[in-house]
Amino acid sequence: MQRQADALRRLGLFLARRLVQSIFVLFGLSILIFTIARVLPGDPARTALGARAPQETVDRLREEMHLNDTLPVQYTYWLGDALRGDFGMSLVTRRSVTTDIAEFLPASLELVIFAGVLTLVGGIALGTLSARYKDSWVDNLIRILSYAGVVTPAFIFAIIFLLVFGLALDWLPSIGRLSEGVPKPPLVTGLITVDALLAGQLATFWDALQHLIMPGVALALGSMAQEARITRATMADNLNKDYIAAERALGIPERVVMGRFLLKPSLIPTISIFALDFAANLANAFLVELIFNWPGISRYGVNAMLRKDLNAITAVILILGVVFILMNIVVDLVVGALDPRIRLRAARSD
Amino acid sequence: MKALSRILLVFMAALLIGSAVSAQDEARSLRITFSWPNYIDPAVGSDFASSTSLANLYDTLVFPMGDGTVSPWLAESWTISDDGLTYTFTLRQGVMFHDGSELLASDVAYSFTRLKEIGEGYAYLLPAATVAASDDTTVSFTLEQPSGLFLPSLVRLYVVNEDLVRANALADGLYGENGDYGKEWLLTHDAGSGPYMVEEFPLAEYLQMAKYDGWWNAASFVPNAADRVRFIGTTETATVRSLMADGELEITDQWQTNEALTALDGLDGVDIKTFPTMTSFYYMMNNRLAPLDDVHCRRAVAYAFNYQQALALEWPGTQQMVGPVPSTVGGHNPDVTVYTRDLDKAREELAQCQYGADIASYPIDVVWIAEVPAEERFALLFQANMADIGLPVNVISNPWLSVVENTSRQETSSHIVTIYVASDLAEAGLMLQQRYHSSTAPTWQQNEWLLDPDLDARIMDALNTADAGERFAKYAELQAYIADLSPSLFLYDQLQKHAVSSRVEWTPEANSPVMGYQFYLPLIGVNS
Amino acid sequence: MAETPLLEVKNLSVSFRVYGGMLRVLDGVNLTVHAGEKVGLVGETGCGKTTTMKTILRVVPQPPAVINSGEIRFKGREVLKMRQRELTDMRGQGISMIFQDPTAALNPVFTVGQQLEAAIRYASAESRRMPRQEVRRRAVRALSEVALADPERLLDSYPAQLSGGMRQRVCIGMALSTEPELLIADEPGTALDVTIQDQVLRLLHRLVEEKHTSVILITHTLGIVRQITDRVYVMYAGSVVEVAPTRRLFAQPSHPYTQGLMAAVPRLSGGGISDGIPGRIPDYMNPPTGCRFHPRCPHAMPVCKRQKPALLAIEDAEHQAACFLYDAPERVRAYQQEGGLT
Amino acid sequence: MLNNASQPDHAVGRSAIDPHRLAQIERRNRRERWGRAWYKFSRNPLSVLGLIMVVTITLMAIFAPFVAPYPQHAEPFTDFANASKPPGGQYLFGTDEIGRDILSRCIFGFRYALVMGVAVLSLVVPVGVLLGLVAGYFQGTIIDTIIMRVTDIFLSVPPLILALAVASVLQPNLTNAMLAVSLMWWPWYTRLVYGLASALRNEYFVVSAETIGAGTGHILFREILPNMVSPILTKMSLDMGWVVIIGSMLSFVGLGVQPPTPGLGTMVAAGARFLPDQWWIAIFPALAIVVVVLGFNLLGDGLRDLFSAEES
Repeated sequence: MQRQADALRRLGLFLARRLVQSIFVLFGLSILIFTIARVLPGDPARTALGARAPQETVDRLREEMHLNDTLPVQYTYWLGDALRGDFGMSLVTRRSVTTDIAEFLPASLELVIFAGVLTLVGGIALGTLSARYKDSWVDNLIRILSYAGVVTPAFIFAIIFLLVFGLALDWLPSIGRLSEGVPKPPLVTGLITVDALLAGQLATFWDALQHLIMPGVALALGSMAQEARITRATMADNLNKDYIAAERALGIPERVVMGRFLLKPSLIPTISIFALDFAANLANAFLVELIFNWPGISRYGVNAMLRKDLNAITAVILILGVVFILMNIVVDLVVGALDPRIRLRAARSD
Repeated sequence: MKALSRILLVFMAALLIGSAVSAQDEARSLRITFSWPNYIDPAVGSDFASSTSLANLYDTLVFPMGDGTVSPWLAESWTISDDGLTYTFTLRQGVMFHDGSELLASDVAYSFTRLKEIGEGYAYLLPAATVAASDDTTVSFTLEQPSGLFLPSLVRLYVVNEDLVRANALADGLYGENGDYGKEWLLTHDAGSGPYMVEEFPLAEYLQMAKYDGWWNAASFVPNAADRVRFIGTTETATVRSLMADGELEITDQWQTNEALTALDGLDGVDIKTFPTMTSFYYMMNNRLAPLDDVHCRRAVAYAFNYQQALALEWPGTQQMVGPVPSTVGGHNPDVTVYTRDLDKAREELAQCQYGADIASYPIDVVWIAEVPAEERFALLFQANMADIGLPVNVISNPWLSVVENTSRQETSSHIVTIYVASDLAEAGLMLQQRYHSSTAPTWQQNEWLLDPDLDARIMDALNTADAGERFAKYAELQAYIADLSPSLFLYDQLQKHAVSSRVEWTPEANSPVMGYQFYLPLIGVNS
Repeated sequence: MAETPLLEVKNLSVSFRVYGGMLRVLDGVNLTVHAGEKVGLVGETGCGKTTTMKTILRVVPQPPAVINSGEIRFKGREVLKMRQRELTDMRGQGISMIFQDPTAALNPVFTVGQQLEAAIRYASAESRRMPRQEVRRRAVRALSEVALADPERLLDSYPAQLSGGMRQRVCIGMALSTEPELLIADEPGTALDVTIQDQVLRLLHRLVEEKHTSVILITHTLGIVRQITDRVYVMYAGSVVEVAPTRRLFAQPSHPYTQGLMAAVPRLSGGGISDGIPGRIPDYMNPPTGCRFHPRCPHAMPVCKRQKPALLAIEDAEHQAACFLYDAPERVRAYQQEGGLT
Repeated sequence: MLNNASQPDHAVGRSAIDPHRLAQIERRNRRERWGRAWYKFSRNPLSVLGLIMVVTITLMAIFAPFVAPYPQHAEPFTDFANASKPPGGQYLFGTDEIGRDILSRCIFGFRYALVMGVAVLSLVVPVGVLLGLVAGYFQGTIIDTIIMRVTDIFLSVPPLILALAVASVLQPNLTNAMLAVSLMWWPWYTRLVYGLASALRNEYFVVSAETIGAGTGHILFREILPNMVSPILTKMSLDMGWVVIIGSMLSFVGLGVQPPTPGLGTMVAAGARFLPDQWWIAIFPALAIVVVVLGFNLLGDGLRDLFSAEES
């Protein structure tokens, strides 16, 4: 009991320290983005309302956006609003950016989580297979495929899938999150698959899942290949370690040695890279989201950039920053859970 | 391995069951792709997707006809005062909004005020006026000055349900006591009385509308009118192709390349439908930048360009522009100078131009819009043609927002910008105003920078002429004058092209060319 | 000699594939262990002792290792032809091994308990069906046996939390927890300081005596060999060069290499042995032809370069050495007459 | 990760009596080391393939006007009579919708891809490395804190999205795309070098240089920096591929190379409108991207294997 309480206390301390760091980083990030957004030439209020809106409306909006103040003052106003969850109006959708993010982020999360599950399961499975049968044809095949996966941008996969599975074979739906006429589940998490399961709507669940497959796989292949390569390298390395020989020598069955005693120490680099890939996918998915008409946050963000939609740009980047930082904390926790040495070192440094 | 294959098996089975469950329901469904975004607030939307949605969600006082005139619609009749300033409309009775409440004269007045106060979208088309609803069926507008455009522009006054908008307006907004004027709510909802109503609108994906059986003019629905219509927000070639091939799309957007359309035409049960629009493709020359500030140089350019080859790059049937306005608009003058490729004439004009002797040291930039990649080939053709008269050309692509930015000031406006311009109404005068009146010089609608007060006065005079015949005569004169001035290259009138499933019965050419009315849904039939 | 030996290795050759070629590490190793016997295996670092043992258990990583030829029989069954299932059965209960470096031999990301319990759990068909508590109880007992205090707490510790001596004991406890018939102990305690090493060896000795376990003890330390083992194999560069009952080996070391080894005796630990003999262990990529020891051998004859000597009886079959000096006397004369080598 | 192999030589150099002879030995050692390295590298066919690809692409890019069958097609050019010709005899990769030879444009496209990669790395590496060195060497001081916290801020968002944001603010062209990517890329080098430098600063050779009073510049650039050349080189080679991908994504959304200049991403974006029937217009430039990235990845992996093998 004493040890458990101790561990919890250490965990709490660790989290607290990371949170403080994160807040600092986010603060810096917000200044960075705010600066990028405001060096833009032109009047954001005029841009927001269009060339033909009456000048008085534009003036009112300028007032409301504090555009007549100095940049630092503008920043404090902006920060105050942002802290209250108000990022202003989006120029593209013409409504509050917060509403947009609430609508588009879950769609992206669903896609990225699905891709993440594929990445993790597929990457580790392929990597393990490759390491287990090192230098055999299985290994060589997986390695060649991994290379192809790593160097091919996701949007190229997306186009190929669409042409093959959407057009030529017509196996899978091409666009959106649900087919026409399929009832939407009640909104709980915003992830349609999860919400459908929660509501017990199996048909909706399957339909949503089918919509996820093409964009999800297109997005997953790159990181899956990366994970497979890393897993293979670590495993091949660890496979020659004495402890594996020792565990085998003790008569522990191969399946247990591979699946447990080799897997766990080999997962640490894989997990670290995975979490970063996961967060990066959230941002890099825009071409995939575009091709499959997926209403996600990264398509929204890139659209905002192309249309110089400042409020949306700043908000999207901040949100991505938050996700990125959260994932980094998760990595530290998971790696700590996997590797007691790191945990012990952290404990000593307290 | 075994466990894995078992999971896979279950998964595959589930997919099969899933696809069986999600099979189409019985309703007649019409799906069309559009270029996004789609603003369905009547005071905000003005582009193609928005105009099409608004035309179907809302009703207007008058309705645009295929011949360019307007006919009674919500207004059964109207009178115009002798001074041409006051228009009094008598409304049809018993028109119900989608929520079942009755459409009254006060709703019309509210809609007008709201549109003008917000000032976005089509607000600029409607002249300033005071509006008053004297009883439930009578509404009158008093203009500040006579306008020939007022009646035609009423097709852009979409009547909203005042009570519904007020009930859903946010208190906090830019518009004083009106709060946000319901802008946020109207983004994804409608407050109209039109033949279709918003069923579902996930902003980034599609707009789904359902047929409104309580429409006052329900008798006009063709018998096989769609029960459910979905405007899908994508124009990606591969995506559209896949949807069309799978029978998940009835009509494509107008942005597909000729190559894509040819391929779509090859699909079973898909045809290409074309119809003229009020959009024309201009090469806007900066009339204040050497060497294009000399009319002879401009004419030389106009004679050197190979229009026939340009047309050959477009869909068959596309016609060269005749004069400065699309030939679909009312008041178009077919008897103006039309430039065709004639290198002798071009050289003759060049010789008269003050820069003629030294033309090689006056290179010009041609800027095309990066978002419209089809423009590139015309720019490259232009470059090749100008080489024939010794005029060096740089081909440059710029994103739309930069073009908007650069054309807003004379000193940053390039030699030539290549832009498609659509007339908002079927009036030649409106297009002339949009393109050549000084008020539009600081916008992307005019790169010419004519800034000619005399021309401005003549355009305004024509527009304010209430009598249509007289007005059109003035338009004709103006067109001839501008054609001789050769301020721009008049390339071609755009032909709108859609790949259409043979399940669809659609005759857009019979509808008004006013943007949005080609897709007037009550007139489009869908067979299963 | 009629009974089947517990373990019999015949003419085992193993190579390692590396960038640039093959390392021919084992070159025809012969080795026999009888039930209840304690056998020593001595030789310089890198002479192939550990590889031989790992090959016997088939835990040598393949690739890079390649088993070229040879037979390994455990209780009469051919190990090299065993299926995965049989191998797993043989390991642990049949043969178990204490690895050289206890730090490397313990999985750093699992607790001692998780590793030890897995060893106990998968030892036999019966143990697989044991309830958790029983496995735990045996794990505690295994740690108590190797004289570790507070075994309950140790089971929940990670290897990084233990001292070197504790890790070594844990390894011994783990190797014995499966109650093997044959225990291979690869230089136990070399990584520890001398006093602790001594304690550990005493403990090991006591335990195998109690349990009547057969042992192959790999070591550099001839003193330990003398104390514990019944018979000794001497290896050089991938082959056994001499084998004899312990007392006879010490009384009459016969192979020139063994003689050199004995001369170096005062040195206690590994690297020092070669100081007694000039030269270094050969390059396995291009090993010397014939007898691999000939470049370093004070008695080298031309034949040694040509031909690899077989094990020859010194007085009787119990003591053999792989050296042409022990051939029939007339042949030895003939060899010597060929003239000097250097 | 660290290559300490050079250290003994270095130590000998200090106590040398005959510098001439020592220089000779050092030269021979270096030659031998390079020879060994090349031998090891050449044992892995994939690494050699990567090297061959990178060299070929670079040569093709440099000599594009001589290699490309129709060099004028990379400039403003029209030949509508030969528009959208499928791959075949006259045009190996076919022609685009304007009648330009896609093979020629791809070869010129390599130029812009490489220019982008080289320019970005030559901006980013010196800055990133310098900051990382300084922060790592002055670990625990205020300098360290400032540099690394700023680095953290840049690293808290995926680089692509920040590069997009910056590029969208600037005029869209190749130079600005390079600037945008560079602005987001240096922190990755800072972090890498920081980790290496903070490990190296306690090594005996650094400490001994400090005790004999060597200047900070000498320690940073002559003692610490030479020991991290291999990880930096490896990362640079792998990064070339990433920069090419990011550059092509920027071009794809219209923020990079502008037409008619043949940027590979621009060509893919333009060609995507003609899928699937005129597939060659998009697919060959896409393959060209893949080939460049693959080449640098193979090479980078080869280097990494080489350096990590040398260390053990």
